[in-house]
Amino acid sequence: MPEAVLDLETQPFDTPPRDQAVEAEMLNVNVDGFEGPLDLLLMLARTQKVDLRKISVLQLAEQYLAFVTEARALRLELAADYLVMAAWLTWLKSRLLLPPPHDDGEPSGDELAARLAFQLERLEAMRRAAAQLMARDRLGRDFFARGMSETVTVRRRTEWTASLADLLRGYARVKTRDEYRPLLVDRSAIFSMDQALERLKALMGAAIEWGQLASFLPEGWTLDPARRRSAIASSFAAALELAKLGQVEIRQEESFAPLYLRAARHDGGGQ
Amino acid sequence: MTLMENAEALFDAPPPAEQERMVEAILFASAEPLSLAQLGERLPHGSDPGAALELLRERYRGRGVSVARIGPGWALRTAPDLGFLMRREAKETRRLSRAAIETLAIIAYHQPATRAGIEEIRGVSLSRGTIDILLDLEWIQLGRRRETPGRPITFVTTVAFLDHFGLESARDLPGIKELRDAGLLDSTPPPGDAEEDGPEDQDGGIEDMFGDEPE
Amino acid sequence: MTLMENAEALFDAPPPAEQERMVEAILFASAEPLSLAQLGERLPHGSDPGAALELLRERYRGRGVSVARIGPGWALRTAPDLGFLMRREAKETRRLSRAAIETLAIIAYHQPATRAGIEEIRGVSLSRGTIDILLDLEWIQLGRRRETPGRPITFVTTVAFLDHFGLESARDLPGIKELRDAGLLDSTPPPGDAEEDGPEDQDGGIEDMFGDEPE
Repeated sequence: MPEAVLDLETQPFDTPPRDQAVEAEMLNVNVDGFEGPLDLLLMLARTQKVDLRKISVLQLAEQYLAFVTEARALRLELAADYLVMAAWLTWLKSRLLLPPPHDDGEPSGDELAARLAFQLERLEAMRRAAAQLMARDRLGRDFFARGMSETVTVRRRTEWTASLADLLRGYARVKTRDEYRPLLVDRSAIFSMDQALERLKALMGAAIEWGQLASFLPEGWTLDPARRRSAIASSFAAALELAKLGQVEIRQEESFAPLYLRAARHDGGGQ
Repeated sequence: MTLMENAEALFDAPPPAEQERMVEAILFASAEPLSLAQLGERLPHGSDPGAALELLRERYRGRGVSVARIGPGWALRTAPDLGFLMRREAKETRRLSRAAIETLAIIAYHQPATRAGIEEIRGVSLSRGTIDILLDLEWIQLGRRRETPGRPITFVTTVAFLDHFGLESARDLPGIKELRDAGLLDSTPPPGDAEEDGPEDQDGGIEDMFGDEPE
Repeated sequence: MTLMENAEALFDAPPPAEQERMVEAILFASAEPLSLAQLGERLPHGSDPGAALELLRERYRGRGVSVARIGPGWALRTAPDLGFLMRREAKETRRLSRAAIETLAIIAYHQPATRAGIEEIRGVSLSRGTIDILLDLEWIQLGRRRETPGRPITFVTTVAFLDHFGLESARDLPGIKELRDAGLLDSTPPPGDAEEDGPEDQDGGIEDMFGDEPE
């Protein structure tokens, strides 16, 4: 980071700018040091040595365009937003130079220039405010809270804490866990044939009425689509197996209709 | 107040000097600032925490430790002019990036501030982690969503922020009045001649921003 | 003592009242009791820590806080007779476990949430202690039973939860996209991932399960 150029904590905005030749050189060297076109514009504006409110936006536009031209001549990579700003300033310049068109409903060149000057002034103001804020006496550096953490240990109580950042990160972690997962067969989403057999056998003892296959799925396996699919597949296979053993009856009205199961009746009532 | 409560108050409330001692001990033992309401809860029934606190503030005036107002609360803090003696207590503070410092200032002066608002002022997009760092320091927290399209979330500063920077309230931010008067906390340039000082009352947003008085 | 040191001492030592303030601030900020020698090291050259401490002890006599001798050192302590006021301060602060934070986050975003729902999202079963801690903290409470088979109980967050996390309402919690934008999520979504928007999940099953969206 080109601290010398950017460190506003040591350079209030009404400080006269350094030698312009030095600054011009810095501009050449430090394209990457600027935090975007607005930052660069603010730097250029300071070279005008006037109150930001009295700045010549036309001159500023020219300074900026000259900078961009020079940077390109030096084959420096300029990020797209610098070029967008250049295009906008070229347009602004033309609007400032040409006589105002008939009322076309768009803001005039002067209004746009005032808007830009305002943005620069506001950014500068915020930087000064930030510097003033950081220069204040600060807790733990200039003034202190009590050093010892407790006075009386009459009744110890554990207080659990968590910050909002912890909470948000916790949620983010849970919701994106899948994104990180390496490509592995996810065993936790597979309901095995053995599990299904065991479960169905246990349930079928009491299943006197017809019940949909889906209603026999275990809790926790019905909502997540992957788990549900696995549970249905293994339960279906298990049902076939049990039917073969004569323990359950399976009914389906037509192709792709829901499957119904019930315990096999040995009085011959099955189909 | 019933007769019963009245009587209780009469018999139970300790004399003012004793209440002052109690407030002193409670503030001394607490790491975080405590509001008058919190002090009241801990004092015996019928006490007047406001009056006790006033006595205590008077007593600590000019001492090595003083009673500081922090947002809605009060806490004991060492006098800033003695900071040089405490160097060995000073914790290594994380050096904040310029982006984080500016973002913090923008949130503090423009709160409640949206991400888009911060980006507009800085003219660059907010990099990953900047907000994260400030949340982690507990200097900012989520505010109300702004009732504009998309209901963007907003950020506001916390009591810990006030405590860290020794501020009584967000109204006491350095230079905030001048910035407001100059229209620099508005989202658009002052109407008409930019050199004219904006009228006092045009900053509805700011009033809104600091709507809640401490206490 | 050389002539040089002597002269320095004459010019530099602050007046006794100032030395007293300094001792007060140093003892207040120190994490452990300090001996006279340690106080002497921290005070400006030529100070008399013994005399300053004596003045301070005198000043704090009978106050809510007093200067106590602890082994070879000195420390500020709340007056023993006020211990009854301090009970709440005798606490130990510990960070919540990751499981508890994740569970709390899921309840906050998906409330009312059932135990099975939480387990499904976290992909692990919920230990009893986790819910107990959150209930104990009064950050969650029991909600309505869900009208599904088994009528499982649900959990919702409380006002104390909002207070602790500085939230206006649970609706103000940022969505996944906002978290990502704020840099709280390090990963970028895999290409074609449709799930971009926050608490609302694309997965119909999840929506069903949790019924009411936080919106």
